[in-house]
Amino acid sequence: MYLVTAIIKPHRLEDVTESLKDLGVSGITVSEVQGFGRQRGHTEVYRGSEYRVDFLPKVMLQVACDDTAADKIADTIVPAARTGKIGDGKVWIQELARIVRVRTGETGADAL
Amino acid sequence: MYLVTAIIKPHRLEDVTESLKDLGVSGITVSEVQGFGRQRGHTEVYRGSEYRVDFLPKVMLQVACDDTAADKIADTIVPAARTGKIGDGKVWIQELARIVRVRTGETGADAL
Amino acid sequence: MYLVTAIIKPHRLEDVTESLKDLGVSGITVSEVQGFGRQRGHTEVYRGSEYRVDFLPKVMLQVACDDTAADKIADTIVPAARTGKIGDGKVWIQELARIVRVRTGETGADAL
Amino acid sequence: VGVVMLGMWAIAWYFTTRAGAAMLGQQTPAVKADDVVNPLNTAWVLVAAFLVFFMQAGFMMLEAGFARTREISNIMLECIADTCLCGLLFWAFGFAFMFGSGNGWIGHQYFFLNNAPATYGSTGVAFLAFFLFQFAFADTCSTITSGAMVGRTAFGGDLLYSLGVSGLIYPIVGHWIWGPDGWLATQSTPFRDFAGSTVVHTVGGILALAGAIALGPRLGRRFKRDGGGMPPGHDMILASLGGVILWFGWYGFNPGSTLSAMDFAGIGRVATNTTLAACAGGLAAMFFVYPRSHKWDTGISINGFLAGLVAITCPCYWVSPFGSICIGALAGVIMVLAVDFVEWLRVDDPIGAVAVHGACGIFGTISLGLFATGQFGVPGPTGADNSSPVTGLFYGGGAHQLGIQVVGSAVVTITVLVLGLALMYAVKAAGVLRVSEDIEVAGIDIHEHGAPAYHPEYAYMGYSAIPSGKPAGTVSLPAGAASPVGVGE
Amino acid sequence: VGVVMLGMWAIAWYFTTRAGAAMLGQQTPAVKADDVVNPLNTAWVLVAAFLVFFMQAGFMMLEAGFARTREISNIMLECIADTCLCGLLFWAFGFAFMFGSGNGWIGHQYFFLNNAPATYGSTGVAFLAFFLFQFAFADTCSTITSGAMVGRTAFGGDLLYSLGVSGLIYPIVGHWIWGPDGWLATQSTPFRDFAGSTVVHTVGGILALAGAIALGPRLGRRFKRDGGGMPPGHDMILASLGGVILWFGWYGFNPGSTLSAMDFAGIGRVATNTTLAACAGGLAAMFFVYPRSHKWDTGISINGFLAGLVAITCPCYWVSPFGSICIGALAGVIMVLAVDFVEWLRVDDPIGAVAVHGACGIFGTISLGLFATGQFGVPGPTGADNSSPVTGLFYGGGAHQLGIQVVGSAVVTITVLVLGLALMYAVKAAGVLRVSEDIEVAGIDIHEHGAPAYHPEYAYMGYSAIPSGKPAGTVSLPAGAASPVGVGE
Amino acid sequence: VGVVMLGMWAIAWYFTTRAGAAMLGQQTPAVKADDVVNPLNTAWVLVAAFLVFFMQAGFMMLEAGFARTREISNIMLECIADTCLCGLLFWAFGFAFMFGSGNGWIGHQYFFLNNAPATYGSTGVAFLAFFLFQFAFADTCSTITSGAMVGRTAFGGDLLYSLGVSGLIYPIVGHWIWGPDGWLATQSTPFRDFAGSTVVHTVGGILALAGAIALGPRLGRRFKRDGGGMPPGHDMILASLGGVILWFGWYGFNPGSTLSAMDFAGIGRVATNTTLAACAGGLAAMFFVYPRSHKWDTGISINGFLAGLVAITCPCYWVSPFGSICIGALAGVIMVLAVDFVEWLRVDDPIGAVAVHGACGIFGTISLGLFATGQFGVPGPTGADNSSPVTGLFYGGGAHQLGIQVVGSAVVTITVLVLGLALMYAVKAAGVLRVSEDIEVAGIDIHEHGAPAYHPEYAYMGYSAIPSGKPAGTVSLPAGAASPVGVGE
Ligand SMILES: Nc1ncnc2c1ncn2[C@@H]1O[C@H](COP(=O)(O)OP(=O)(O)O)[C@@H](O)[C@H]1O
Ligand SMILES: Nc1ncnc2c1ncn2[C@@H]1O[C@H](COP(=O)(O)OP(=O)(O)O)[C@@H](O)[C@H]1O
Ligand SMILES: Nc1ncnc2c1ncn2[C@@H]1O[C@H](COP(=O)(O)OP(=O)(O)O)[C@@H](O)[C@H]1O
Repeated sequence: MYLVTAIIKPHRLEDVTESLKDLGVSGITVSEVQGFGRQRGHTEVYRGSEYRVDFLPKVMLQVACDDTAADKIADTIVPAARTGKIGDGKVWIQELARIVRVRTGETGADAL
Repeated sequence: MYLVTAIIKPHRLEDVTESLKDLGVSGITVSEVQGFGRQRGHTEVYRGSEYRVDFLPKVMLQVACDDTAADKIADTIVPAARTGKIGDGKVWIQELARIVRVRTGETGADAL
Repeated sequence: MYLVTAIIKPHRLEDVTESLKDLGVSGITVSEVQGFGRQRGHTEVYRGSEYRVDFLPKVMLQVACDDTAADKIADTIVPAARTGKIGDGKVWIQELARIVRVRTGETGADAL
Repeated sequence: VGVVMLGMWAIAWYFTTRAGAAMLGQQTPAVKADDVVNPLNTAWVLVAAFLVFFMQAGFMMLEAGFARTREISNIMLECIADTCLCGLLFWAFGFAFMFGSGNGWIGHQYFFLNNAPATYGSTGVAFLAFFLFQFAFADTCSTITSGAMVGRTAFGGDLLYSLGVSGLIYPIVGHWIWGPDGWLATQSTPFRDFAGSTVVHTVGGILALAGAIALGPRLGRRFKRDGGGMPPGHDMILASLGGVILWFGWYGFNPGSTLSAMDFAGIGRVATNTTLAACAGGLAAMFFVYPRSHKWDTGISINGFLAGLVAITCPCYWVSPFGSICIGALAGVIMVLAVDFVEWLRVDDPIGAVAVHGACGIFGTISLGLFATGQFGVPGPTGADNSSPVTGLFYGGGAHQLGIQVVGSAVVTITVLVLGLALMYAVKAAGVLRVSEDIEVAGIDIHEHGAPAYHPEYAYMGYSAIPSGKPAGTVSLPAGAASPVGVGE
Repeated sequence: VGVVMLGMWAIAWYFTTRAGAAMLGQQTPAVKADDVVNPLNTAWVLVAAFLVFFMQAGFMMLEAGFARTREISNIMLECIADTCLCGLLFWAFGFAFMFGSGNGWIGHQYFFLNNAPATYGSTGVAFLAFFLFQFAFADTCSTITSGAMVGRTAFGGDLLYSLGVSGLIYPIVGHWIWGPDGWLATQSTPFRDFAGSTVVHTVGGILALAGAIALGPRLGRRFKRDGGGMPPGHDMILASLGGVILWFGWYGFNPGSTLSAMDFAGIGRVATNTTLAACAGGLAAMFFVYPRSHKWDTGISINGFLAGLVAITCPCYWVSPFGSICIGALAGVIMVLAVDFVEWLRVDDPIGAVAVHGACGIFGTISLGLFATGQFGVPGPTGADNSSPVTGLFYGGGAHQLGIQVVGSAVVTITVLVLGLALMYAVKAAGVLRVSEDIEVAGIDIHEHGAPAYHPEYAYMGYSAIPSGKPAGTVSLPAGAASPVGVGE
Repeated sequence: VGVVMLGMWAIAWYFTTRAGAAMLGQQTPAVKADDVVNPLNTAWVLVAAFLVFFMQAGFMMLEAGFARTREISNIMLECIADTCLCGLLFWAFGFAFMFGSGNGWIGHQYFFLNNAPATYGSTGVAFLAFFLFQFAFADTCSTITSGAMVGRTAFGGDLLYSLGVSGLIYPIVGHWIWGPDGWLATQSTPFRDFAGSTVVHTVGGILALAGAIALGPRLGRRFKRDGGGMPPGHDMILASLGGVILWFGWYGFNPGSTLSAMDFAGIGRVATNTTLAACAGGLAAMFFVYPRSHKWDTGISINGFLAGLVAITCPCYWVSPFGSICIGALAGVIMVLAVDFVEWLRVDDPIGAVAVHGACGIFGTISLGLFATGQFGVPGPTGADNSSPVTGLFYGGGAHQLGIQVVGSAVVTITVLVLGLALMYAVKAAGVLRVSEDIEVAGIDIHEHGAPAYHPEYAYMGYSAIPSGKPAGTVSLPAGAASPVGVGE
């Protein structure tokens, strides 16, 4: 089992989830994160003075899947999330030792 | 060392943490996430028009533990988080290469 | 490839990111989490009655890096995040099976 | 000739009177001073009515701030719908029951505002201005009621019991005290409630108690006795804003109740007494709870000045500034004790309506019998009439006034509690009073109103927390000093 | 004898003068009742002006609540800057165009408030008090316009079109109806708009429509026909607060428009009619949409009572409380249908300005021709003049008034739509009307104003969600019962 | 003779018609016009007092919006507790020091409001109405002071210094200018401060400066010179709401300061001048900072119109609308420069109180000496007394008024700075002025008040951010166009 994690630009989420649904992904967990990277932050203005914002809002997706699907999922996310501009984010894959569905206690592929 | 991650319904968190404390778990990290899965989202109404909400609020728990405890922790979370209704969530386990306690620099099991 | 995850006190974030930048880390993903651990929560007061708060605000950093850098990153975070008081948090390291840069599709070390 | 001259002197003298002066050298049709009295008083009453109406915004913000995120869109619409409903009910029959003449128990005049005269009674205030002022009062009462029922009342049930509250209980009980022939108003020593500590606040607070009892506590609410406590309000800024708006609105509530700006000493006195009681109440509550937790409790201080305002509402015309301070301070303490008592009763009152409006309404009503200075009588369209002043126990007036205040307050409290419980349990029996547990867990806003109150776009907020969460560190602090301890981390 | 008589005449004459009256038994220089009329009316108009000004806060909160997080700092500054701009424009020439005499189409007097008399026209109201009152109205109109243009209008473009709205369109069209010699005001049966259903609301709502058309929808906004819908407002508490503040401010808008507190029956009637129409509008909208989704819709109920307020603004002086309820209820329904229509047109109106102010402004204007009772004429500085009352169709007045109301409303609506589109497309042609797509995606607040409106410090908030998100569980519930279903999870 | 008599009878008959009718047939005891003057003026002053009181809500929202999440419950309670404290202090001796007669330096009459006459001085305003109006002013001053001390002042310290501010410094300095025998008021050319640019705003702003100096900056606050800047306020909606509420309240502050509605030209003029100065100030500040960052700065625009309001507060009665616009515009620019200066001084003033109230209070006071038109004297209970008008330099009045304005403002500024520093350092010496670093890191709300201001239940919010964060994509945009750039991502 694998866990695919993607950090993407917030406004790409809808396209990414659509394409994952099309791929037949059964579930996704999303969270709001802030990212710092090559895409530097920006300057904001408040009451006449400026301040730097290092972190930019990103969205993190986590998708658990079985061994075969991981690469397919990553390869689906990447184009869907891409804008071609710096700051598009990352996708990484980790191995899972075990997965369980809370409702039923099913494990492994059945848990997905 | 292992990391147990659980996605559960928000209102089950209190029971889950209670039972983990009973199990003697020394620490938990929790975050607010949104989930999409078999439990479809719902329709909301705003000024007379409806809109779909795909993502439902969930809570993610992360518990780092030593090799022996991982399964016990998962098996404790699952029943505590269960409502039997669709959307109860998942629990998965990952291996950790290393863990350190910031305060002391202790590593491995001592870091927990 | 490895993923270094750190749970730290919110007000240490700036120092930690500074020192990671100095180390040449190219990117960091941060999220707001709540922690429960040896550092017990505290009691709050509302309209004359008290209530317990088990969870305390923490910040979670995630840094993907290549095999050689993982320990260096962890060893940089730990002192920067340390206050010496209980509740300083944890740092753990996981192996990554694969990493991709969304913008370019580069993988492995090039994706960082 | 002498006679003639005398006559002419008479005439000359006659024309030097104001009537003569009045009619000379004026372009527009001459206006008599009397013609200005009713407009001035009507304008005063209308401005006051507007301020009382604005208290709705205060209640909405206060209740929203003291409630949890899941139940606040519900509060918004309950207050709005209750206001709208109350307007139509008061127009149809509420006003008739309360202010129409009939018998000591109920009025039956002016249904649908029919056959309304130009001005109400002897007030000289335009009838519809007086109506608006009284509508705003009625609305306040129905809003207070909903305050203790936050978070678990089905919206349909809210509409249903509001019919009973705004349409029947409030106007009928109100008639006893403010009606032209109300039985409490027509006692030899009349029961006095200047601006409604009893009529509005006791009634509202006791109905709130009845509602909270009939409903039971919110799901998951555990009480002090059971090692729990009030779940924290979700936004103290809203609560504070609401509290201050209410204080502002009270300047319509109390000074407007003279129904006369001509009694200009009266409106000044009432406004100042109202203010000083609020000040004393806020400080009293704040200092009284401090020793418990050694915290300066924002929420209780808000309810503290509200307690002072509720208490002074009845006696504000008849007491001195010093008396007002005493009354306000006592109210602040009584409110805190009442909160403890309600908690001990295992009654879930999310905003403290029972303690603030119920308990302090009763105390305020009684306090008149103690603190009335014996200098002031009743306001009138052209000025105060102090011929029969009201005197309290502490000012040598004996126990007459005190007695009737106690009796009146007790009668109203008991009657309203009985009627309220009957009403609420009737609605409960109809099965529409409370939402199901599933709905409560899901959040009443989502289920009853179709969406949560808040839809933040996190991706479009600034995360100032993180940079500015850091102490100055290297720049302005010794490195070690940067390490914090305790609660916040 | 003659001498004597002469002497006496002299005396008689002397005493009949003001001085004579003065020296008789009065300490302060004697005041004639007439001297009190203008102060009273001026004070009334000023208090009303303050309330109308405060409506800005209402619009700001309503619009912010109904908008998305990314576009609200923009709303704040647009309302503030429009207010400031409107003040200077109205001072320079807006007031001159609207209230100076000139011809039927435009006024040209009082530029820069030059040569202003002590009081305006025959109102007896201090000139600058009248100016302030009218400035507040003008400001309202320009704010309504911006309501439908939220979220994509460049700030520079906003300033530009506001020049045209506050400086030209509003005052010129207003002159036709409220100007001393406006052509619509001087018809044999004059077109009547008591407080501005047409002058302020129709004009504002139609300009909003023109703006929304010229702009096109916000990025990503899909319409009902396309399987989309209005993106949810980010904060219903703000929206509700804004709505109630607007209702409160309306008590300046309508009752103040008598320009006279001496007409005390009139101000009372107007205030009550205003209230009842709002009540009916709120309930009508709420119940009318309920069957659609079986939800009690907070947002639509707010727009419902606002619809009632807009509609009653024109007829409030001439109709009965019952008539007001009918008008309000109809407006509540019309507003909902208008929202559907605007949505069907694929016009993106984030706050519903077109439906609330445009559609209900038109309906309200026409409703006068139906519901005017034939009892009331016009207010005057010293009281009402009911010599030539206004009568509507339903009260046997035939179609005269109705006719002119329809004609006037139609003429204004069409003219303003044409002028509005011309103005907005001109600004668009200048390339400054709308921000770029990149900016919209980035969030207009960040790009135009340099920062998001919110900078929460999450690390310093309480996470009450989690503990209190749990049902009572073991304590007060059977274990099974704790499991929720459906929406909330 | 008979003829003569006949003639006279005829005359008598003539006069008895209208006049006779006029004075006959009045049910209520006839009222003299003079009897209406005091009620009208008292009602006016009370309405103004209510509006000034409501400014508290404005300050609370403004300060909360400009502050960080961790320190806002503290702001709420500080404003509430200061208000309550101020009420009791002003009742006990503040009012006596300020408005009792005594000597040029301090009053000693009316302690505890003892021996108060029916009306204050020659104003004809009910004594307690005047008291309330002045209490509201005092309260404003103490709130301004706390504005610059946000985020690090211990609550106990706040209570302590507030005793000195509301109880001593404000009333004593105020006595010099507004006291019946104040030395600045009794100069041959009296120092004039119509509504308190000096008495309230300069005093408040300078005390705020003293407090901020004594406290030092908030932990982690770095200044422009050190490559830092003001940490962003956490909620611009609250800040904007607060700003508009303040503007609204200013309509009590300035027009109410005539203490007379009989001077109806005066109240109209003051209200309009107040408005135009605010408009000019807002625009001036907005355009003045635009070139710096090419952003339309919401926060600075709010402080801009507040700067205009502060500046016009002193001269509002004596200047023309055009003069008001000039004064407001200059104030808007001065405020921005003052902000830069305070930042350069490394003084941490989270809401800009020093710049807005201090600097613009001084400027406004002086501006009277420049812009007074020489048409207007002083308001009086029965109307304006323009016998000795005030004329400024630009209107040929020479430098007399300018001189005394400069002297008065300088004396007050220096005195208050000295007293303020003494007071604040005394509290600091007592070790209760500032909280510890640990507490600041933990958040002052949690530590001083026991809980954070916000307890959102995230699980019960709608996550609209994510779906609506997306551009229309395929539906209404060329695929490529969907890609955003720059800031927002
Ligand atoms: N080494 C990393 N570890 C964790 N997250 C990273 C890392 N590098 C980048 N990120 C995340 O990816 C986002 C985009 O990365 P960035 O370098 O800015 O652009 P790009 O990926 O296009 O080169 C960052 O905002 C951050 O959230
Ligand atoms: N494949 C997955 N990867 C990551 N998270 C998942 C996955 N499937 C489900 N989830 C998470 O678990 C939650 C519940 O899953 P769902 O399929 O709705 O119900 P159930 O687990 O009872 O079948 C989802 O809301 C989502 O947060
Ligand atoms: N076993 C664990 N698994 C996951 N997170 C943990 C674990 N133990 C601690 N944490 C996180 O680290 C934070 C600090 O841990 P705590 O035990 O309170 O202090 P310390 O690490 O100094 O002993 C906790 O708030 C929690 O967020």
